[in-house]
Amino acid sequence: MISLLTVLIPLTWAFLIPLIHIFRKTWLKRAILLFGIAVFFVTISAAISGWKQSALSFLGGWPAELGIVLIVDKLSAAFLFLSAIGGGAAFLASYGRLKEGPWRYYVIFFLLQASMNGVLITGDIFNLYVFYEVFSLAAYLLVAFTISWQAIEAGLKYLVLGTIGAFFILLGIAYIFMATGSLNMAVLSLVLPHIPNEALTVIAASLLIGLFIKIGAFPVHFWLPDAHSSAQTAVSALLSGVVVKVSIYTLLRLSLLLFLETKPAVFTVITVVGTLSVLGGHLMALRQEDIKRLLAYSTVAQIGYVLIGVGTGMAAGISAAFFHAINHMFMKVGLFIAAGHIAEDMKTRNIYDLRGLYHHRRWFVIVFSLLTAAIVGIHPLGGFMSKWYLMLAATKAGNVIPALALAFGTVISAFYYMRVLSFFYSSGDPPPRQTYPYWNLAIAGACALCCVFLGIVPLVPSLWKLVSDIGLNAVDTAEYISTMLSK
Amino acid sequence: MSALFYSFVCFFLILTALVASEIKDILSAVISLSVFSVLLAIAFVALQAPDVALTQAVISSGLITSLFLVAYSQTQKEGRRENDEE
Amino acid sequence: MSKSCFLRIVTFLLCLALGWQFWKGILALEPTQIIIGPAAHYIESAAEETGATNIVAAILFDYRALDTLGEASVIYTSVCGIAMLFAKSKFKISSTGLSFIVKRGVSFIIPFLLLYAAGIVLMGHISPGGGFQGGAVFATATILFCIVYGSGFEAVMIKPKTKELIESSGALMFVLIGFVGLWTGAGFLANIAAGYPKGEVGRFLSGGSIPLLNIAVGMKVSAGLSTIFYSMIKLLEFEVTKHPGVKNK
Amino acid sequence: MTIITLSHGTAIILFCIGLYTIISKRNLFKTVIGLSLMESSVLLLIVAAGFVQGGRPPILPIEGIAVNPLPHAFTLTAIVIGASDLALALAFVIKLHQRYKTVDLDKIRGLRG
Amino acid sequence: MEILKFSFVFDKLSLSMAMLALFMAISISIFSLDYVEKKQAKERRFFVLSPWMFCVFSCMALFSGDWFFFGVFLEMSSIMLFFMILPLNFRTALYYLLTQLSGSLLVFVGAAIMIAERGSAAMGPVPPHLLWLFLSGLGIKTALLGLHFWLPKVHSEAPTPTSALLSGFSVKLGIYGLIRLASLPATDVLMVLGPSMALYGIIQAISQHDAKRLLAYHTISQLGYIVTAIGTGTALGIVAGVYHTVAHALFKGLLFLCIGSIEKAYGTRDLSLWGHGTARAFPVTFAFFLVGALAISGFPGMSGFASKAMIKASLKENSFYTVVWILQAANVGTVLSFCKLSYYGFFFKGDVVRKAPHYNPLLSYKKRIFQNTGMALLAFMTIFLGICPQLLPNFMGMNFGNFFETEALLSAIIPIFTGGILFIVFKKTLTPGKHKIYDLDFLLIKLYGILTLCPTIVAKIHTGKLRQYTIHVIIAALVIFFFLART
Repeated sequence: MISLLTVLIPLTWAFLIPLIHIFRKTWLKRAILLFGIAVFFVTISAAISGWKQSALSFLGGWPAELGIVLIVDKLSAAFLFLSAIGGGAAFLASYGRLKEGPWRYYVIFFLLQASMNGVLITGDIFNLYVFYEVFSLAAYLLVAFTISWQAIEAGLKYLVLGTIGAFFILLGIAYIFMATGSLNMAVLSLVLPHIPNEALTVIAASLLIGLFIKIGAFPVHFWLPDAHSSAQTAVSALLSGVVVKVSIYTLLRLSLLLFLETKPAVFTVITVVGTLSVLGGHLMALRQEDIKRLLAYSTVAQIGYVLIGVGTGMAAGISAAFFHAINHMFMKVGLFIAAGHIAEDMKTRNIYDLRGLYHHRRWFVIVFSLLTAAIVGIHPLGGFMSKWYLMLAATKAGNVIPALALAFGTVISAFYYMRVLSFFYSSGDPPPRQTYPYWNLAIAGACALCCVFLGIVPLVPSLWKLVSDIGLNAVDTAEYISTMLSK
Repeated sequence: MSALFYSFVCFFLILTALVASEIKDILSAVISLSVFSVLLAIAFVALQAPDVALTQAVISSGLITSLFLVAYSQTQKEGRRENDEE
Repeated sequence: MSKSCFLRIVTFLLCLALGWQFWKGILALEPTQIIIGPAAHYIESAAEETGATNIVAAILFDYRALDTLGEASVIYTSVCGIAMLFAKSKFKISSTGLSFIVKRGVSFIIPFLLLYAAGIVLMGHISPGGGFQGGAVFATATILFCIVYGSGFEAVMIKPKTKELIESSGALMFVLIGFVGLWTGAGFLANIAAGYPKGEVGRFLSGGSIPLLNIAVGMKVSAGLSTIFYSMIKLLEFEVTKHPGVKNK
Repeated sequence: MTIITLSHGTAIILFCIGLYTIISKRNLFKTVIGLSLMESSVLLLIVAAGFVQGGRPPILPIEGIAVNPLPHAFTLTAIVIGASDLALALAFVIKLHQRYKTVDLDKIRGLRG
Repeated sequence: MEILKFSFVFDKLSLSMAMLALFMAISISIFSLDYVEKKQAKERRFFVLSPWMFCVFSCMALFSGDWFFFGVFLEMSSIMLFFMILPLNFRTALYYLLTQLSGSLLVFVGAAIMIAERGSAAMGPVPPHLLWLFLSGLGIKTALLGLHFWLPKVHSEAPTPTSALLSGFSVKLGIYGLIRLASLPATDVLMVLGPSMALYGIIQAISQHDAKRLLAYHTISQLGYIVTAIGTGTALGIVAGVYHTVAHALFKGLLFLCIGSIEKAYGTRDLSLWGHGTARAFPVTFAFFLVGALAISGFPGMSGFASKAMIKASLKENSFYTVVWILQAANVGTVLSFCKLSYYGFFFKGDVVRKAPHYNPLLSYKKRIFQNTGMALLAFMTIFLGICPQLLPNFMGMNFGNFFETEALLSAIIPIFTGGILFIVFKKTLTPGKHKIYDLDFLLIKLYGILTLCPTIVAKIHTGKLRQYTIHVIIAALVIFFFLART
């Protein structure tokens, strides 16, 4: 029951805000803050209840074959936890920046959060598509929220490519429906092995290409750098940290449930695309001068790392992929908020103009360099640990080239991140006026601390058991099917 | 008999789609798009799907075409900076 | 000219190749005559389980009601988004509408159009139709007003604030109807199991919560689509600002 | 059998035309037209998937066998989602025209590299 | 996905190396007490403390029980050195970090594959097919022939205590790894690499006119000695290698400290600007320099002589006579270049009296107690090991009797005499002129040009045109279709 609330509470908030705006305008400021915090706690409690025992809720009382079933097992509980924290951090950053600003921004923000939770917990493939569309539409609008020419252009490109991706996914779902007639994921994973091979190829290919466009993997990532760099600070943090992870969750859930036995070639495709993303993302980031664009290309590369973990198709690979996803979420949310704030404060995004920032924004640069050390993969911080377990999983699955690409990527990322830091620490020109915002620094600092904490997780047996449970639970689809179809 | 009628509908569907994509003037492209939507509604009726036909007729050929025309008029209002070659 | 037409041919061949791949998939799936999957169950037992004769409405508003909730939030997002995009442009009365004869003629048609829209919404669970189609027809009625009578007239009649009110209250109604099912413990958006009166199949007052959901969706869609239309035809005096934080190189 | 395969064939041809329009045309409106063509083709594909030869519409007093009602529900949702996508695309087109004063796609290249 | 368990390995080898690390840290921190003036208190505190941090990390690396933790602490020590080079110039520090990072990452990939195959990456011989990974990884650390491009640039541009520590101990960590690795296929490779390194180092060293760069190339040649010793593969060879490592660390550290303190006084490293009465100006430093020079050329009574004698003995034992002759030739070259360094560096009056840019005589006479004590410690240890050479072999459990018998003495003194005579003959040609010497890193700058080519190629496809992006989507879709249809 609690898992259903994670979708419904933010949805009702989104519908309530216009009414509050019309009748009780003064309550708006406090109401929005209250709503944001309520959504955070509901999602966290759903994640915890789903973690203990996979919670099931049948919509309208109909069993799995007839109606829609929402299921929260360990994998979706983990990603719910990730989206709750990322969403909460982005909400605080945007609330600090906009106060109650344009109230429509918060309507779309809560709709995005509702549909994100919907994607994470739904067990029905068409319902997944519908929530995915709500989620993408809200993302296009949040990108275009600042109504500057870059934001609108990035929004248009994101919309056209995202819609083409959505059509490919819809075609895949149409073919699945034609072949099997039913839409519940558990029923599908039982029925799918018996359909002819060409149909399975078409289904796998169209779903894969659609999801790769949505995730922003290398060959089809072109919208991601524009969208993440020209969006507002909190929105780009939300996009890079959380929105990308939910698309990766969809790819993970679909490929595990539908294609684990029937078409293992899907996982080699994911690994190849992951390696391409790592190399492409890092090479492109080398040439960037705009700091937010550099971080966006670094997101493309980190997506590549997670895809390499997913591409192994084994329990070790998936838990390593999740561990890297949550690491990357903390790093990217912190980095984008810090970089976005510095860019807005200094009225420029070019690295060369941000020279000598250390002398008058000392704490920001310290937090930024701590996060950079984490994302490059210096030992005691989380980034290194997740990269090590990704390397372990990739070599165990036998693909050595991705492991080498991982190592090569780390060196290149060390190069361009250190270049950015060299500009920060060099002797610079006199500082413009100093607006000392405590909330952005607080959020970025909190993310940096989480990175340090995540570095210790593999050393603590009980915490590490949590992470490796995710992989084990995700891979044995039989348990998922039995819980879904049991009642 | 209905198969013959349906093949006519499909042929005209493809024809109007090609016209909508190839024609130079935007206004006539939008008009052919709305004709395309109406034909699609007819095809849905032939496929025994009255609900879908009604929705398609009202939303795609009704509202979306009007939004197209609104957008087209907005871009025409200030005149164009330089002629948009095809 | 040859280079661009060469490029065109190449791209057309690429699209055809993609189409060929999808066509191979279809050839592999020979369509069976009997209906497989849950649809067979829907056709036999839709009447006694939901009380609605229109099975598509039964599926939309009872068996897979969360899809419709998702769909309603899609419209809600795009309406709210477009209103946000055009929020800063001011609304100026521009056109004076069409000639006198058209105005008189349309004023004669409008009541029938509204009646027709109400019919589609209310009879959604019996005959083909439903919240979405009815709401859209109602929105076309408002657009007809604007074209025929000039944008000034219509704006005076229904202020944007009331449209927002109708839209969000329709959406809230949808969710509240769903909560009743949750409250009675029969799962969110439950119909007959949550105690809604099934009534006599085929009659006007039948189908449990489906007519209520139809009305809610009808309100939401009509208000939403007319808001989209009205925010788009605003006069765009407002020049797009530069990105607040970016030095335009 | 012919109606289903015929409509599937038309749907795929329409999908190719839609994609071709998006790629080859420079005008932004043609891109949006291409998007709506692709959307309509997917609708046709789904509805035709549920068609049963000699079936009747799924309104309960059915004489004879009924057509599969499930794709009709999906198509309804898909139409509404496609419509809101197109509405948003058109809104972006208007806003972009305000800034770039042109709807030629190759001139809208502010963000690259 | 087992949890990270830290396992220790204590044996003679790692204990002796740890003692060496401790001793080096003591002497260098004492030296740097005086190296940095009193007024830069913060920098002085940093330079005194950082050798200890480096010593802690390298001891952890020496005692770690499996390749993963060895790589981790290797990386931590190179990051520590990165921070030590940072105050002088950032580019060299970044250059050093990137090379060492790629080295340790290759070790990580090797360890990951080893864990995938054998279940555990225990420290010790490595499966043969992984050898190329481990050798190249450790090769970057120990500047093996092909991978030595970074050593001269970094050692010459680092501040004096850092370069002493760098060539003193950080290279030895790689040697320790090679010793652990010494199984059959590896030793043949090392046997080929060793002598060629020795010769190449000497050829480059003779033609240098920059003092520190000359010493850096000598490090490469001495490493050649050690690698040859390990290459024999016998127990005697390994003990000889360890002995020469300890000796080399001591006298090379001493040489770097002397040259560094003179360079600090003169402000330049160019030999042509040195030499008018430096010996009289820095009597104590010159004395320590003499001790180091004699040790490196293997003068009997110094530690260099004892270790080289052991190496020659171990080579003769396995009848590698040609290798002995190559090492003798390299020894001649060493003597030659050190005569050049001492003559032109300390005594040469030269017809044109060229003043160093900012030579302040005041500094030479100031009493520098700590600097001298640091150098004295190293000099005392070199002489002590030279006088009673049995100390280290007995500790390592190998009693090697004939250190001072005539045959070994003769084979040590002949190269010294030949070197001296050769220097007197070729004195004119060896004057440190302005000619340019080509080395591998000149090749690197060309390579860097090619490396920056591929980001520009990748950037070409980001044209910003939406139509191009859609074409890429379709091509990617077709490729995925063909790939999935094939399997």
